[in-house]
Amino acid sequence: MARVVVDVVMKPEILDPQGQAILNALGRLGVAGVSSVRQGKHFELEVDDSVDDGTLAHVADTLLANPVIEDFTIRR
Amino acid sequence: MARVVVDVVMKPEILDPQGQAILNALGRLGVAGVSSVRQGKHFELEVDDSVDDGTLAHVADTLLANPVIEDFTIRR
Amino acid sequence: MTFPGSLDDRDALRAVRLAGAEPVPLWHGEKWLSDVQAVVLPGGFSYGDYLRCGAIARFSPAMESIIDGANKGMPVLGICNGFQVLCEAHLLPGALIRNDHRKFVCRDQRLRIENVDTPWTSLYRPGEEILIPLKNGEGGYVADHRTLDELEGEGRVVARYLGDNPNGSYRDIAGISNKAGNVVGLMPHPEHAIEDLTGPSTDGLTFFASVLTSLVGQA
Amino acid sequence: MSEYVVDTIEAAAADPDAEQPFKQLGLAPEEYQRIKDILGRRPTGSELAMYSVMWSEHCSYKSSKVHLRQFGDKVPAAAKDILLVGMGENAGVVDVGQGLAVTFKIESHNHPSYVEPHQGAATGVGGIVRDILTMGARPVAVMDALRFGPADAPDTARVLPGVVAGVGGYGNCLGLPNIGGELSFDRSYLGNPLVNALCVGVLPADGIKLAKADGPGSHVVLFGARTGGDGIGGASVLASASFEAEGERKRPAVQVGDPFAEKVLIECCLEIFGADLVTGIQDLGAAGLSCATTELAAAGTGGMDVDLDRAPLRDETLVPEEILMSESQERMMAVVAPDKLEAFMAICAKWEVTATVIGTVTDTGRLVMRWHGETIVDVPPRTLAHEGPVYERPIRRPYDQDALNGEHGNGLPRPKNGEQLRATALKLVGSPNLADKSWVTDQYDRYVLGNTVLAQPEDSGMIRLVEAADGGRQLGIALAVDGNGRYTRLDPYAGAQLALAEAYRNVATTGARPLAVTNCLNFGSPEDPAVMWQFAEAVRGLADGCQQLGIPVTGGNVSFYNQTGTTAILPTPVIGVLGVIDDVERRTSQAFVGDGAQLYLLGDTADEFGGSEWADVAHGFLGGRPPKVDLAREQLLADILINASRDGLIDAAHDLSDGGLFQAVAESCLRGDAGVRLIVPEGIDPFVFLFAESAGRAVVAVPRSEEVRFTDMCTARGLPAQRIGVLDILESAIEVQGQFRIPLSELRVAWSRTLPELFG
Ligand SMILES: Nc1ncnc2c1ncn2[C@@H]1O[C@H](COP(=O)(O)OP(=O)(O)O)[C@@H](O)[C@H]1O
Ligand SMILES: [Mg+2]
Repeated sequence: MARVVVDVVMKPEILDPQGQAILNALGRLGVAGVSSVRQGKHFELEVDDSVDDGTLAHVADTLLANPVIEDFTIRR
Repeated sequence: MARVVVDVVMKPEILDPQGQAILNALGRLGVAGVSSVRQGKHFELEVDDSVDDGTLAHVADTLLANPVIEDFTIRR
Repeated sequence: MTFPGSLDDRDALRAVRLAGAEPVPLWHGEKWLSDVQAVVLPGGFSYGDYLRCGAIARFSPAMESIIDGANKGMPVLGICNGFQVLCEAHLLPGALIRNDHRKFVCRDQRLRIENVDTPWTSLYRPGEEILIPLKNGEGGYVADHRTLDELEGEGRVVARYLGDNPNGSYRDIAGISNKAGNVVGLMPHPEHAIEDLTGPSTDGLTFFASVLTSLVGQA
Repeated sequence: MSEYVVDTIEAAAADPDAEQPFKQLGLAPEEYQRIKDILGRRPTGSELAMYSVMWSEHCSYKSSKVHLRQFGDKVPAAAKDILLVGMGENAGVVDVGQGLAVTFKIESHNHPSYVEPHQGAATGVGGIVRDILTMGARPVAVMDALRFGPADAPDTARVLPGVVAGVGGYGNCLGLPNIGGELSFDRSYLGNPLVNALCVGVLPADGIKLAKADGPGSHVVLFGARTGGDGIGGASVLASASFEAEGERKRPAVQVGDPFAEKVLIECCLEIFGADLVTGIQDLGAAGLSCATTELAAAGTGGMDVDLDRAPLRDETLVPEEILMSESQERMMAVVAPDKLEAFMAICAKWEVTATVIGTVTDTGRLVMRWHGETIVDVPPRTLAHEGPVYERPIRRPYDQDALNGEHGNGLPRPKNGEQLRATALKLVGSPNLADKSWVTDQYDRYVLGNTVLAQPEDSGMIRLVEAADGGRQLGIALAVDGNGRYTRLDPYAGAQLALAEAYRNVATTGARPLAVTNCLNFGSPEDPAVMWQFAEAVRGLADGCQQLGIPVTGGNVSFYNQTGTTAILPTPVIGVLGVIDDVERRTSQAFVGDGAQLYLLGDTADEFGGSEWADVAHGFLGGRPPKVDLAREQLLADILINASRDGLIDAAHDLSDGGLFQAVAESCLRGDAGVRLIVPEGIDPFVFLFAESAGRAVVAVPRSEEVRFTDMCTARGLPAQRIGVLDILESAIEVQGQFRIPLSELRVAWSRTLPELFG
């Protein structure tokens, strides 16, 4: 049994309204020095050792991320 | 300039309907061996070196996460 | 077609009925076999819109039949959540993301119908302006520039928002079609503009009347 | 670290004097003693948990019960025929004809919404929708009455957007149109916002479901979401009493709603009801399993055996005390006859709803629960569900009440000329309480289900119940919710009646006949005699008012302890009125349309500014007396409005309330995008004419062709109707002759920019 983390982020060319809103809020809060914020998704899966990397990639590629607009990384 | 990653996850005792829905979907897709899924948020910030850890923690605690229901981790 | 969490399914049935066709309720769990001639994927929050809108519904058994039918030319209309499902299923290009103002928005929206060559829009006049409800939280249409150029170049933008862009959709896109034109996705809700009593207009009925006419014409 | 040891009946007998944390659980020493007397021994930990939640203020209504009885005692004779289910069940049910019944109720979720606005409000909507579903009804619409601190307070910027997103997020995801509500601001709600949610549902008149466990041998089925450690703040003392220093046992501070789970639960239940598969059903809300099991058992054959360890858990570390107190959302409990269980389970499987048989109905008169074979609960269920403590709390008129009423504010400077009146008009329409609410309501789906005939900003929300083709009559219902904390502070008896009158008037204005009432009573601490006086007066006012108007109270909810420190909120009864309309095609909108239509002001206008918007906005002043209540006049006005609607005598109607005539005319003009020319009638001060808040009034637009018929009707019935102007589509302005003129474009900006500027 292991914990697998999948992080999904919008492709850089797609506008990220949520990240943009956070960036604006930082300005209002008076926090200086942050030049960009992107918001993505973070998944934590409890996975049996029998599940191989191929299966995980498949899950990330078809379900957890939408490859049309998103990229993902898997950490095992 | 450095990339800082903040991951925000629901506290373990709080219901995570999205994670649950994904887990059920995995079952229907015939993916075996995943026993739990939790969905959180993933932030990537471009941060000036002048921004210290205290500031980052403050940002995470007040803006990126809702500390009533979520925990966060910061990776610099 | 009803997925768990579909909401405007009854309204789609009503719209089909008022257009004079016979509505048939379909259930996501069944690879549908009945001989329907066109399908509406309704609005709503299938699977709660969890993960991404439409991301889970697109794996429903019935979607296999839909994809199959769509590839063979059957008219398919995805409204709102249905549009999201069609994008997730790659029957339509691009994706729909959270509104740029990050709030759900429900309002009466003016649109321009730009493509009247689809079975769903054939009875509109080219460039006709209509008023129908819009209600969504994740209605921002996005795609890469190449795709957008292609959509515009091939005349596949079915409808565009007029006035303020309500959700940040690229190039004010409200609806698109596939290459063949039989599959159409639309963010606003024509099925809620079919009666004076309940809608802002009856402009939406033409979508359903169009498809009926197209099908009758074929037969 | 000591192991948790489950407390059993045997253990309770063996160790009768064990100390128990009843105080931490909120039980008074006398209450604890009464439990011992009932059981003839000390309660087990599980029993103590159950009594503590069932005898809490929230579940037992121990401070309010003696007052609420009036609603039942004063049910108007005429209303008895339509009242299919009265107070006491999950929600009241009224007969609306054509074989249909309607159930509706309003409930508060104030405290959770302050802690976590989004989830607090969301679960508030979820809870009230389950109440309606439980009656056997399909929920068809929701409404929300919201109150916050000052609009420009920093904490309001935290709470309001979250609450609105929560109400919208949950309701939209359930596919329930939001057809109206309230939004207002006052300093007293800063540390204690009010989030009251209403749901209305429709069912066949012979399809009512009740919360009773009938028929020994029937199965008790728990279905829906799994049970987690939600909302069990209190129970943790029970668990920790034996857990000592274990730090691992984290329990959620707030509950997260799962609207998708609720949506499938609704569809699943409706399919089950349609197939007639349950004998009784109960939703799990406050007090969760404790409440559901005891109420079902108490109302039915009388007994129930439950194997608590069969309840599906989200968190396996939960102990029985916690399972019994858990308030996890999206759960239901059904009583199912043995021969129907298979069909029941099949429908649950279709909707992927987890369903588990956890017990059986018995005729022993005892509710018995086991945990891994050991008996942990053995109680007479009625003693929890119906025979809780009842208090006659001390009542005292607030010491400052006379002073408050005496400071009538007649000396406050008033606008004196056209220019000053114009400035006042613009300032009022843009004040947060009167400004355009679309920033809020645009986040709510009002179209879904395709039966919304009227929604915000109309005076009432209206839903079509029966679709008819080709001009057939389409039966519908209308609903409005209203409350006014300032009026109620000045005079709680009158304030409650004014809220009732306003909701009643709002329903009639759209053409529907008022039929029944629900209410949510938001007050401070019942232990404060001054608050208790406000409460008692408000209840008496409401009960008397309903009796006089001939419409029964069918249900509601009491929310006490709304205070910041020891300072209570303004006493805020929120009243919902349900009306019925034979044909929704005949409805009346507030939008001014129809060029040349004559404007009539119905009712009497007096120099009444106590508790008014003007006094608040212009002077921050609260004092004097609220507007006079005349319920006979309200009835007459309602009659005229309903008849005029039905007979097509009017093009538009809008009731007058906060902000007075100018506000109503402004809203109707902006809605219809039409200008008007107003004439201040002889003998009335223009300021009073434009801004007084006298009750029992409405403004109507009468087409010239119907003018004689309409005025004849008013004259014959004795309702004052004064011609005050004319609709002028080309003008695109409100012109008050001899005083001022405001172009609609300027008015629209002043009215609509306030909330977006505040909340983004
Ligand atoms: N929180 C809310 N949710 C839904 N509708 C609302 C809300 N607040 C106000 N509204 C709607 O906005 C309109 C104006 O509200 P209000 O001025 O309080 O009406 P009235 O004075 O007729 O009671 C009404 O249609 C009301 O239902
Ligand atoms: Mg009104």
